[in-house]
Amino acid sequence: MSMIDFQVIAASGEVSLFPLHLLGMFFGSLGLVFFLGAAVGLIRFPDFYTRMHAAGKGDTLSTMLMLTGFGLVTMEDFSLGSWLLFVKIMGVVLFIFIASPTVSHVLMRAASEDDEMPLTEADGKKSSNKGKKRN
Amino acid sequence: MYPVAVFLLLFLNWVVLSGKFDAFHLGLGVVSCLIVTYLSHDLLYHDRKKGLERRLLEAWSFLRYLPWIIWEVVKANLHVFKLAMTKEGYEEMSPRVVTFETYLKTDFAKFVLANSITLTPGTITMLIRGDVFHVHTMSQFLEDDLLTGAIERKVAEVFEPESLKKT
Amino acid sequence: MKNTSLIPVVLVGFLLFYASTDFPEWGDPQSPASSSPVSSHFIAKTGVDTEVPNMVTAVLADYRGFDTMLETVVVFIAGMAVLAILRNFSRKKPVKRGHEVSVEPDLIVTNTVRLVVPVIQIFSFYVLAHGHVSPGGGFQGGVLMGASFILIALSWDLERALTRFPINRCMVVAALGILLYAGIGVLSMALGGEFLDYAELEKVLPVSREMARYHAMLGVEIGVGFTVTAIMFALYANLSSRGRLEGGL
Amino acid sequence: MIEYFAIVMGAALLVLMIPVFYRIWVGPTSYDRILGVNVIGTKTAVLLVVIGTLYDRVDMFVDFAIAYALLSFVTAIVVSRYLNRTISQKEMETREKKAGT
Amino acid sequence: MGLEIINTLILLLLVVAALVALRVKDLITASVVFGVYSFLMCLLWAEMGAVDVAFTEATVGAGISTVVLVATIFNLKRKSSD
Amino acid sequence: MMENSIAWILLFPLFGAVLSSLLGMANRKVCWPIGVLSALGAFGAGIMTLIRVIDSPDHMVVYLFGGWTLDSFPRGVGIEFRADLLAILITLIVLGVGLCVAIYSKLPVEQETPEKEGFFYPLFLLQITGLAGICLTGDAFNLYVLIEVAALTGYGLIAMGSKRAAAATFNYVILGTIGASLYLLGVGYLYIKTGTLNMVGINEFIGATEGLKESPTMQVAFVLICLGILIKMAFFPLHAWLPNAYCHAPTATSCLLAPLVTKVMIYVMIRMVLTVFGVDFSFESTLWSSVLPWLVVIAIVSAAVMALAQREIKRMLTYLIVAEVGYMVGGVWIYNYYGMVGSIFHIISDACMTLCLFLGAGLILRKCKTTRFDGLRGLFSKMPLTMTGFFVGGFSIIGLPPTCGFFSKWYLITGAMVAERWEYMVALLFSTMVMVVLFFRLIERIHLAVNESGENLGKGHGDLGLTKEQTRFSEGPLTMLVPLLSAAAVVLAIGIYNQEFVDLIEIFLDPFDLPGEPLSK
Repeated sequence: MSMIDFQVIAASGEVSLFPLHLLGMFFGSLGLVFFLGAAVGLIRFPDFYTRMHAAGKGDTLSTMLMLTGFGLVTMEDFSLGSWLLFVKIMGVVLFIFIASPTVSHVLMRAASEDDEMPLTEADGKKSSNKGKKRN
Repeated sequence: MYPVAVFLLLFLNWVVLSGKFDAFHLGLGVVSCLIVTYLSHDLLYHDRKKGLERRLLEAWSFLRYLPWIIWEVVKANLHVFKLAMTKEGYEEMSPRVVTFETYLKTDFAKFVLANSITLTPGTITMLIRGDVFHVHTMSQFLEDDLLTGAIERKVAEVFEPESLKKT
Repeated sequence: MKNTSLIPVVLVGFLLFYASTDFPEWGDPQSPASSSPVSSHFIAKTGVDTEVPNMVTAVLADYRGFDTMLETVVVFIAGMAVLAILRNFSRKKPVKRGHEVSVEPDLIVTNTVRLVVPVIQIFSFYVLAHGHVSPGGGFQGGVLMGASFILIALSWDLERALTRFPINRCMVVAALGILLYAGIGVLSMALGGEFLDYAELEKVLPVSREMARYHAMLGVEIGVGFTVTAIMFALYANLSSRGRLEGGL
Repeated sequence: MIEYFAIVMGAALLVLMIPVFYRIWVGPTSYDRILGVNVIGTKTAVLLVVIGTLYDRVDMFVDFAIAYALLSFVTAIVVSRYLNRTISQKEMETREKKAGT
Repeated sequence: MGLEIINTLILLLLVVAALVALRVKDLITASVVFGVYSFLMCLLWAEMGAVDVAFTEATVGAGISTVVLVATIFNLKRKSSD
Repeated sequence: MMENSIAWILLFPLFGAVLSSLLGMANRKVCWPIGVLSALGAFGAGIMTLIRVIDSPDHMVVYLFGGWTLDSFPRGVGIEFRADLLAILITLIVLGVGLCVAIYSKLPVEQETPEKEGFFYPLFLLQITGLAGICLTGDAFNLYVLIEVAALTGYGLIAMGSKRAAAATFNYVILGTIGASLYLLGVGYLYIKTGTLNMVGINEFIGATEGLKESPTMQVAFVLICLGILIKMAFFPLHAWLPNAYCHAPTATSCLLAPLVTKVMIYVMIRMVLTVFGVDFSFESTLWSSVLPWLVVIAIVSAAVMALAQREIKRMLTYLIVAEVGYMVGGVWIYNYYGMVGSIFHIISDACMTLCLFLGAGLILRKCKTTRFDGLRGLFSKMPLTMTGFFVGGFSIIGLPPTCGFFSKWYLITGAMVAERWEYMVALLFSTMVMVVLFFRLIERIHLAVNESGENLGKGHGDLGLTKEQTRFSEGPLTMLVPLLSAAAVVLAIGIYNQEFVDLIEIFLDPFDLPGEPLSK
């Protein structure tokens, strides 16, 4: 994907939507970066609760960004069909936007009611040490 | 009145999903929307006391609320990214549980508040018991941020403006 | 002893590998499966025979409609069998077991479910109705619909879901689904064709032979959807509460 | 070019799933595993759109993504409900023990 | 070409998912990890162009199978409480 | 009606099942009449089809679902049912047994699974649908679907019994699923290599294509399909699910499943060997055909020995079924004309005599509350008709003329002699001896005054050492007795008219090129 490719594409008549595609790709890559953050957090963080922060948030935004990016990338023209497709993809984004916090909350709640999962700061520190050793 | 609103919303949904505008498919859509409205109209708009104008107003102010929450989501991710990638961020971490009481009354407003808290940086709603929220936070300064009640005010502006006037 | 089960597994795996040495290339147009008259017919003539753009739906619901009817019957049997095994008709009030403490419905979950369930339901209808043009059809739509009721049961409790869709109505709907499917078949038989020969329905529908097949396929898919919806929910309701239809997960 | 982008995205997503799989593999608690599963669930929706882009039939594949987005939280809800129930069973037992002694 | 890369990656992850599902002791976790297997299976179907199968796998794997498994496991717990 | 009679064979029980599940919710009493009526309707349609098959010039009736006729579409576009003589004979056996058991089931169902008629009869009728469909279908994948229908209903019907039945069903579910999956894999491989699912289409393709016989994929497909079917038919080392499942099942269930399921699976094997893969492929180009006859010998001998060890009628009968499966598989795989005739004839006769035995055992269970040997003393004077029916089945299994078991065994032994498979013949004779021992031991218990340890308790002249109450005449109810006696009558009738059946089977076998021509030619 060098500059030459870009020029070829720009010359081949897809010019009208080229900026939109570029924006979509930017969004997609950004989503990938945030997913990287979430994945690293998922490995590095000491206990379940902190991992939940990483996964819950990183997952939501990266998914939203990537889907938005692909929504833009797949816009072929501004016909009704394209718009409907874009709206459908945004619908996916919306549902993930609703569902993801719910999942975070639900898992947090289940874990917090489990006696074996330490909650408070002092316990958390202890468990973080344990977690490090285990990993 | 509410069933009609639900029907219209569902039909909008159908049109977006279907993308076909011939009579046959639209007719199928009407039938399906009628069935779904019959099956589960009581799920949407749980609180039926509010009038139509009020609902429209809510929808409008909710739209204005969305950009803010999306910006918060971005900030939350940057925060997670910092914690995950840098050493300082990792050491800054001090998870704890914070409890506070909300003045929001309706279930839906509480739901929006809880999910907003979950989406904002470093906090996840853990438990709601009545009016009391138990929130898990990642570090000290986020906790302060939460207790000032900025999110709560934002949500109250959308769903319960009268509760703001009282305080 | 635990590892003895590996022996047949490895043996069958070896057989499968041995078989795959002779496979045609992936996507090879010259392979028997691609070049046989049957698949050529499906590819070339589906649109002509049935006016349905999605070949898979045409194959499922029309060319091999008898298979699909029996698959629907299989789903029906699954529900029937689970009910037959678990359903407990004893009048005696069941003893509440230790761990079946009722859990307060979670505010966040219930509100999410309120928002999502109507969308799932309309989406399931969309999937069912557009099986002809895009992937999907009765089974997928039915599963989604069943899942929406299961979601209600999960976020509040089973009783609340059962007031929306009582178990008796479940079984009626399931039976009606099969009756609809087989009924369309018998109707086409009564009009002079073979069983499931939808083209004969042109005599009662104001459309051409091809469109008769198209519409009959929709009817058949609706039948499948009915059965699958009802059975999925009945399965969950019975499995989660050991056939007592109260308490449970 | 869109194709290249989609391939790179898909491959990168799948590669980035490996850390998540690591988390599922080592645990240590079942909550961690469920967390990882949920992440993979949402990413599957994205990957379906990616594959749709590769086949140039996003209109078809987006339906699957919608299905996943709508149903993604079912697993988490059912598991947490199960855990809640069994936790309250534990609580009941300890309470009974206390009452007994 | 591109599809082959994705295909290979999915297959590798599929094997890992199957192994994890076998390795996990806890039944609940095993059934949840089995959900991952189903997600990846759906991707594989979609990638090979079997879209209807992929859709079925998506709806069943995400919506029903885990729920039914967990509901069954919930009732298997009987012995420990009685 | 006439030209659609094949479809009606399946549609009568299907609609009966749906109706009885619908109406059964309102009133449980209507389930039994619906069940009997739809079984009767299916039987009528079966008879009609048999008449059509015999009348048609090539002894074959083909029914194409969905109207995808052969002249305007290629073969295999739709699903077809092919009723040749073998298929329709086995179908009629299935339907006849179904009708018998449907009538018989009224009282046992009320007693053993109370308030569940609304679930029992739908599953029962769908079981008949599945088994009859397996016999008639001409499509390899449709066969799989029908196997699933039959298997799932079977699981449900068996598990409705006691708690131990549910545990036994679990084994059955696991093994049955493995068997069905192996079959499906085999069909998938067949499709890869031949591009069609139609049985005749596959056979034509194999005949027309060079080098397909040596293809590893085809060989593996054949082995997988055979393995799957062998698991489903409870061939000896894979039989573990059968004894527990059948003897803990409710009476009506075991009466329906025990005579039919294994036999229908052997029919499927014959169908695969003769119609799908063809004689050349099955017997000459695989290693399989040289291994299996020896497995058969082991199967027959060990199943017979295990039957000898049982102290309970139902359990003993289940092991006898396993031994009989060995007979029939052996008859197929000795690769001989007589063996094949014997095998097919034995399917028919074994279904009838197993039905007899299980119906009798059900009646005994109802009257004596036990089927253990020591509880049966003096039963003959109490219920002579039942015992007569039971022993007609027993003599047929031993192979005494004029029961049908004698003639089928005769053909099997002739086949073994002609093919010079002495080991198979010895196994057959050994197992016959074992069955003589088994049944005469039973006769001893039931007719004579011998207790469990073999000690004579009577004082001679028909006195059994029992009180008047214990020997008072007390037959079973009519709805149970009539099916049993008619089954016994059928066993005798098939024995007496055996030549007619063999003629039909010979007409069916005529086009296949098996070694050892019939004597009549």
